Amino acid sequence: MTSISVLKQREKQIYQKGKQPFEMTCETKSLAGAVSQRACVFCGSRVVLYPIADALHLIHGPIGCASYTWDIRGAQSSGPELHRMSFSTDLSETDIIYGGEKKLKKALLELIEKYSPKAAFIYCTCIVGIIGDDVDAVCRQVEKETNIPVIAVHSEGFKGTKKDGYKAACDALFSLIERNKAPRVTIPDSINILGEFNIGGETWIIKKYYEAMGVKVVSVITGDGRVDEVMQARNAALNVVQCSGSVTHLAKQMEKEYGIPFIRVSYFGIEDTSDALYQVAVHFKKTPEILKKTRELIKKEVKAIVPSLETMKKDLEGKKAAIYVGGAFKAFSLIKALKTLGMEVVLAGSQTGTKEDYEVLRQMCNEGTVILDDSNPLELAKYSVEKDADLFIGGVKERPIAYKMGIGFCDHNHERKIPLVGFEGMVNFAKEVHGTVTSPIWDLVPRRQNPIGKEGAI
Amino acid sequence: MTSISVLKQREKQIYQKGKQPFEMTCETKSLAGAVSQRACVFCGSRVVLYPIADALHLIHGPIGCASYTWDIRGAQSSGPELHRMSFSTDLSETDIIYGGEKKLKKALLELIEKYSPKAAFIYCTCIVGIIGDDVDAVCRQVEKETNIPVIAVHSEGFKGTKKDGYKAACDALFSLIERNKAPRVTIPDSINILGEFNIGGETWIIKKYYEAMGVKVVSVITGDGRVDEVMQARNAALNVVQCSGSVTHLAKQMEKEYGIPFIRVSYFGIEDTSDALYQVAVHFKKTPEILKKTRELIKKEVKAIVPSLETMKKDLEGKKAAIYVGGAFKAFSLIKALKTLGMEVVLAGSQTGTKEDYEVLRQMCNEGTVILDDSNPLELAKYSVEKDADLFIGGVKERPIAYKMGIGFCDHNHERKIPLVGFEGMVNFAKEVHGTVTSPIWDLVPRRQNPIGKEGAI
Amino acid sequence: MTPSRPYKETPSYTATQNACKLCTPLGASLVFQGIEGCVPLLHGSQGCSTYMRRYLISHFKEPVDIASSNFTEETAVFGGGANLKLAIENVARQYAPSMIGIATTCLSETIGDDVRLILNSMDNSINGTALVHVSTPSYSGTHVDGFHGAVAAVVDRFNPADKRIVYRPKKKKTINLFPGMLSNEDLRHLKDIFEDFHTPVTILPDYSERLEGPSWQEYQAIQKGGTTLSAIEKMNVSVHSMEFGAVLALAAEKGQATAGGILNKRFGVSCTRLPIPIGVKATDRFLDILSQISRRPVPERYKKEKWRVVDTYVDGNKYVSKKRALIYGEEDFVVSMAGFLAEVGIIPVLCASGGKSKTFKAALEQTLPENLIDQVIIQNDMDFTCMEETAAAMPEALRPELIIGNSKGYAMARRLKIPMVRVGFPIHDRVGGSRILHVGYKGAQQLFDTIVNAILTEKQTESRIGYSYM
Amino acid sequence: MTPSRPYKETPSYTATQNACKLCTPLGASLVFQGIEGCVPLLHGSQGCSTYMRRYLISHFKEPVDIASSNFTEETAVFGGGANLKLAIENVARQYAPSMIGIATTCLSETIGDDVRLILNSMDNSINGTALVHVSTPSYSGTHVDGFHGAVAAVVDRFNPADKRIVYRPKKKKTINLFPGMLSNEDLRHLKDIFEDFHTPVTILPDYSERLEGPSWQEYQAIQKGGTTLSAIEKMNVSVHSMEFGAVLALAAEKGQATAGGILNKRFGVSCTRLPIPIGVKATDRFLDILSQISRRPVPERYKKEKWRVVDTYVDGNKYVSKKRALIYGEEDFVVSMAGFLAEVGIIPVLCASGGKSKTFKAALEQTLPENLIDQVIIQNDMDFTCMEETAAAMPEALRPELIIGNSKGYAMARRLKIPMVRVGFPIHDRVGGSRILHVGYKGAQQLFDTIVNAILTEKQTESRIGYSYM
Repeated sequence: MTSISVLKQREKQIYQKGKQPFEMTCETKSLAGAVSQRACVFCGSRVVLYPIADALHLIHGPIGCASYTWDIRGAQSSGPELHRMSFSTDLSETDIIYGGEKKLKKALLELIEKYSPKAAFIYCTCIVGIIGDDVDAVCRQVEKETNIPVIAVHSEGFKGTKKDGYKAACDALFSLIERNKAPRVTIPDSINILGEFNIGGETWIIKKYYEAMGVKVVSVITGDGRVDEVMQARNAALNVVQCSGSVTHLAKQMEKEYGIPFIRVSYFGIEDTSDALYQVAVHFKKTPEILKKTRELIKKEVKAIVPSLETMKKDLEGKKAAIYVGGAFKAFSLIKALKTLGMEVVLAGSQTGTKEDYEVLRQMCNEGTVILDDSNPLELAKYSVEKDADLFIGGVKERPIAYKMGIGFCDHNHERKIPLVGFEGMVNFAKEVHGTVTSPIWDLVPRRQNPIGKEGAI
Repeated sequence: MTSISVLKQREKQIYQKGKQPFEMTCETKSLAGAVSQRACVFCGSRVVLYPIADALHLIHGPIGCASYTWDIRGAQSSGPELHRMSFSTDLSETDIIYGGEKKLKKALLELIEKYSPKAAFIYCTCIVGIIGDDVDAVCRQVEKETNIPVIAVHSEGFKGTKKDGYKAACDALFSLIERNKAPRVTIPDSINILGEFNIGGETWIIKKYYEAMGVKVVSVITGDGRVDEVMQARNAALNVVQCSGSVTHLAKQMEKEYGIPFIRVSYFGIEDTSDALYQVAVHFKKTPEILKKTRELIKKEVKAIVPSLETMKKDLEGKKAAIYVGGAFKAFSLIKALKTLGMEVVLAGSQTGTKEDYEVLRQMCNEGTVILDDSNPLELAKYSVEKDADLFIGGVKERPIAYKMGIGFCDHNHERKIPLVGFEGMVNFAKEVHGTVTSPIWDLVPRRQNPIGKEGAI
Repeated sequence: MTPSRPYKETPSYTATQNACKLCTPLGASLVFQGIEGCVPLLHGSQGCSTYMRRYLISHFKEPVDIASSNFTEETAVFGGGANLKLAIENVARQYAPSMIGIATTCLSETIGDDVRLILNSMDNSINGTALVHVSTPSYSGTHVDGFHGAVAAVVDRFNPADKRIVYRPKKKKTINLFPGMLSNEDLRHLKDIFEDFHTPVTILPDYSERLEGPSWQEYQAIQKGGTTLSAIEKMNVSVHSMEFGAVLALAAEKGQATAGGILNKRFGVSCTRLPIPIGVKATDRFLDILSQISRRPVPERYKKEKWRVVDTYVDGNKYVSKKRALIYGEEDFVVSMAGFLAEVGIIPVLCASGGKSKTFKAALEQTLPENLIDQVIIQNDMDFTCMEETAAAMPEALRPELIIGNSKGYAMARRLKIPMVRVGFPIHDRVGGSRILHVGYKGAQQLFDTIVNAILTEKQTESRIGYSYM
Repeated sequence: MTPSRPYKETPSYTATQNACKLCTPLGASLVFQGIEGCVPLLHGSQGCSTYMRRYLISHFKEPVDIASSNFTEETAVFGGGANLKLAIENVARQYAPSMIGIATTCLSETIGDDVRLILNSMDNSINGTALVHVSTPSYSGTHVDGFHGAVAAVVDRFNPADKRIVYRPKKKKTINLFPGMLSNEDLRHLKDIFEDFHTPVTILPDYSERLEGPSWQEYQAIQKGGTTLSAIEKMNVSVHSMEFGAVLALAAEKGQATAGGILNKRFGVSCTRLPIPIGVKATDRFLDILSQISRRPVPERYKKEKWRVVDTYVDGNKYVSKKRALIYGEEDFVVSMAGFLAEVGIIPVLCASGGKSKTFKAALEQTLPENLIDQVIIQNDMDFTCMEETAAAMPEALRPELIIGNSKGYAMARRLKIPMVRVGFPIHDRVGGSRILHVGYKGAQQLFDTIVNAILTEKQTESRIGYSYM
């Protein structure tokens, strides 16, 4: 694979454990021309707010941003499905010249009239920042006229990275919560579930666990989300934050404003799920019943899934995996879960990890594992083939890279439709991995054909 | 079309109105080697008995006869669907050598045990006649053991024509009716509907009319048929026989044995349907209410369909049709119905017409119309092209002939799924005809391309 | 994830309930349709030929003429010789065929007509029309036996042992191909493959044009197309024969006379028997052999097709991996289709056929990987009712999730609520049945796409949400 | 049976709700994928390229690399020139491409980057890599405009007016084909057709190999395949150009610069504009012209295909006659598809597109028979929500019974409970979307089979009985 050269400016974002001293560059802008797997600010905001099912999500800009994000996520709703629509002001040449405020207002009023949403989020795209529409002013006017929260999300694509988009979404959420003018009442033994988006119904799995533990869930932000529920979030006793940071900013704000403490957890894999539930139980140790129930729950759930995991492990033992995900936190969980299945991680990387994240990754991985920050198709292909991976875990943009090289693939992104969290999610994950890794199809791919002479690419 | 020569022996079965003196040969065996469109005795029996939905229909012979007749007819049932199964003793080499009686008996007992039918019909196929199984004896034994009517249908394929199959079925039906040992009670103003097989729900349409007229329907033979209902047929005051003869034999037997009079009708087309209903009403003239209701019914129904027929007629006026059907009686109705639509019949033929039938046909048709008895693909193609037909009405075996020559087609056989009887059936018929005749596809077929030089067959 | 041994008991009844097979003469009639200028003639009742015409028409949507000697009661008593002769004369007069293919039915077989003798008495021809007989009593074997029997009978008739080999041109290395019962599209594709290998081929039978021709300007007594008699006569000078069908191969090993076997025995034409080339591996094998015999490299086009389909397998691997399928149909078809399914990761948990060969199981065991065999129920002489009952009785975790076979399984699939992919013969409830491609890389591509999409459709339709991405 | 004038009022909203179109740079990116060794580069935010990659990958199931100049806030303030240069350098270094296709996004267009000037300052190339720019502000036009714009830009760049025509060989009568946005299978089929006419062709763009390649032994920075730059440079010596697209043709008539138009104006290469050859009549027209220009008769193979499909139309005529369909997608696609439907007897009661040309209606009026136009609602600049509301508001007797279009209409079809046939771009919820064949007789055959079978499936599934014969 010597044919693939790594760009000089990117060398510091690639590390192979054991080789050099560890000094990873990260949290930088993507390099121009590097075909990053990253998205933009707008994408970050859209991911976080998307699951709020009774809100209107209006994208203010030309049509592209709306078209490409229409119904692309597996976030489920138990009721309204307004979030699955794709609304856009679809700005045209004249709007660019004369400004889009009027069109935005008219569109908003019409849509609110038609769909009666509980709130409206207006996503500002690149161009809105340039033509200078006062979106906040329009929002204020419409909020006044319609009596529902109308909130601008400042997600102009070029104004930072996806992470800045998370922050913009958190600001919007906090602004929504702030609109709750009722007195705050802290509900005992209660939590908000943060950073959980109900992909394939994952929120429901986690909620079920908490209910079994005797913990009240005040709101989920934003899985199966509802405007009213989000506005109640102020009354929870604890914020339990999943995912490596998309909603951490909100938790921090709520801690600062309302004094609600937060803990960071992951629900992925047996180890992390158990740990998450214990942490919450321990937090509410004044209600000892909770810890007792938590123990029973975990015992029961683990017992239920171990046999099928063990069966699959037999086929998976020693197989090698490559991981490239959005947040590094997810990578940690994946490494542990893959260990549960007897698999080894040979490549780990993320789009948005911090220096500390990569240090943790380094410690978790074996000698020789390649660690990558904000990588691109060429690098991902190069290293997963060099490391002879049997499996690649990533999102839709990584899929064709893995497949082209004849490597099994597991989608661990927002587009998947299968719940992977909690104990039952672990079984689903194992099945997905097992299904692809043990497929006989790999016998046929050029990379696996002996003698290597049999050319594939012709 | 001079390339197609007509077999000398067949010349007397072809007549072109106006050309020769009318002297039609018919009711003969099909000529060996002539690729008749006819079937066999078994086929005739199977058609008549098929719709009895709660009876077991077991075909005694090698597998073919059962395979080819599995679920091929559109006869609907409002309840049980046992008639749609294909049961066969599937005789093998050893059965041929040692006889099939034991296998038949075992099969029967098992099937009756499994499906609890109300009666069983055992169809004898060609080979049964040859190997000499005493099917009647087996039936008697099984009837005794199971206490349901078990009736042999003597339908050995080679022992005559399809008509003989009708007769064998009528014998079986009469034998079933005879098993009703209760005293006969003639129900006033009541009828049996004979020769109506509920294709696409046609029985229900006709029943609805009679009910509206105040006439009681004791049984339908055999549309949406039930064993118990058939056994009640003795109690009707009148037999109303549809179709050119398939169940006439039964009506005659019932007249002879029970003194039930019968009339022959057709429910196809406005004219014939009205006529049929009037005839029945007139028969029950002692209840004048019936005639009154009948008049109202017909008036209402005709009024409802005329506008849409008129609309379609505009497109169909002057188009030419070829008809080749099983029984000539059906051809009569079709000619009238096509006239209603403004169409002209240029070819008419049947598989089983009698001399009288053909005489009627001749009188109904215009000068130049070709009349055919027991025809074959070559003749049908030859004459429908020579007569420049726009439409061919026939069954599944005629379809490819019409289509190959680029002629529209309407299925008027048992395989169709759409009801064509009565007033609403007339609209369906018109739609079918209109749909195919006005299709733009005919612009593309070789026959319709100008200049003719553009060869199609290449 | 190896499930425990599946439920293996299959119900057994005396009667056949919704057969998964047809009678012998149908197969023979189909072969005769694949010979240029040939008219099939069934020696028996009128009904047989009418029913078979109807059955074939419903699949091919084309005229299918099959003549009948049209037995009467007297014929049955006094023998069918006179009727047969009359039928032959009439067919010859009306169609002016190159050949009349005569298949006997159960009726004529049982009354003991000696058709061979009758034909011999006519010198096996009439006014230049060759007469060929195949014995097809419907009480022994199925339509597949009639098919192979007719192919063998035709080859036998036109390549008699005493035939002098007039020429053996070195340059024209013609190959004989006996493809078995494939679709028109399969036959067309095979012809394209041989053309791209620049290798002449005689395919017997080849009904691909005759049973899928153009609309006509003038009516054609016999449709164009089919293997010519002159090509059949030259089969003995071909360099090689290929016979498709894993079950047929085992039968041939056990001594059954096949077309390829006859040519080998009489003229020393070497013969390769291989499974129907469904799937990448089976196609690899077919093209390898073809490449060896023709001494031509596999054309670029097929290499591209191969690696494209492999890439597609990869793209779809997760949709099919470990999915459980029920396959049915002709035995050879089921064996090759099972091989294809196994190749892409689908477990053919129930392989069923109405066929009666004794080698169905052996052929599947040769084809499927060892670790699968344990999870597969193999059953021939099976009807649709037993198939359905067997599938329904399987524990849920082992029950088929996909039904693959001809359209006769629809009622079963509907009741079992399992999505169905239509392949093979017959397809009576859809159009284009004869245009389904099974063989070659392209066939594998289309089968794979169709199967994956059937799974995706089911998933999307059954989902409460109905995502627009998969 | 002529229904009265259908319900013509269509709802109108300010916002677009579930758009039936994509933004301009996507079309340009697709064109660049169809040029050998070319890497597309979007001058704008990182998100644009990532979203479009994702969108294209979901259809093609292949890697689709699109670089980004990755604007920052500073870029937006101080201009994107520096970023663009850096991006070009990095792409050149990492991919060593033959060409970088630069499409501007709304962002760079709005801040007013003069990309032409920047590229001119670089001599429109870097280390032998050609740089080509197309202006694609997403607020004007749709992906189709981006597509045609990119094709024209590429032809313009490599065929400058002052270019000396070095040679004009008489024997090699190359034809230029600008097919528009077709599927991979369409492009493959078109190449086969030209090969069978023994006529060299340069198709621009041709992404059929690049976006449907084999699995790899080694990773390929840029997949193989695509129109070569050397072929594009020689377009000015071709004997003729063909441009597909009825709407494009009308635009060209009104003065829009198209690739064929440029070559005609500058070099006198004659140009035929014709609708996408979907259906028998449109294919007849295409092959007639091809036959005239190449002076070769239509090969036997296509005659056979033609008459086979006509025969199939006949076989299926009653299933489709007077059926009502809703079609949507790119305008040119809808026009040609509507023509095909009308040809087989289906009434395209609602023809919709998100496109914004002013000639959509005119193109349809040219294409559809006069007696149909009255029954057809034609609407461009339409989104899926208005489409659905329009369809739902139609009186039952006039409402669509069939939905034909890309997979984005699924939710609508599901809610309206109308069976849907997936064609065009994108197909995100099935595999093989890029293998759908639309053009040629074979495409007509497959479309017809698919449509008839969709109707039959619906009929069979919805029937209480579920017959196994149709």
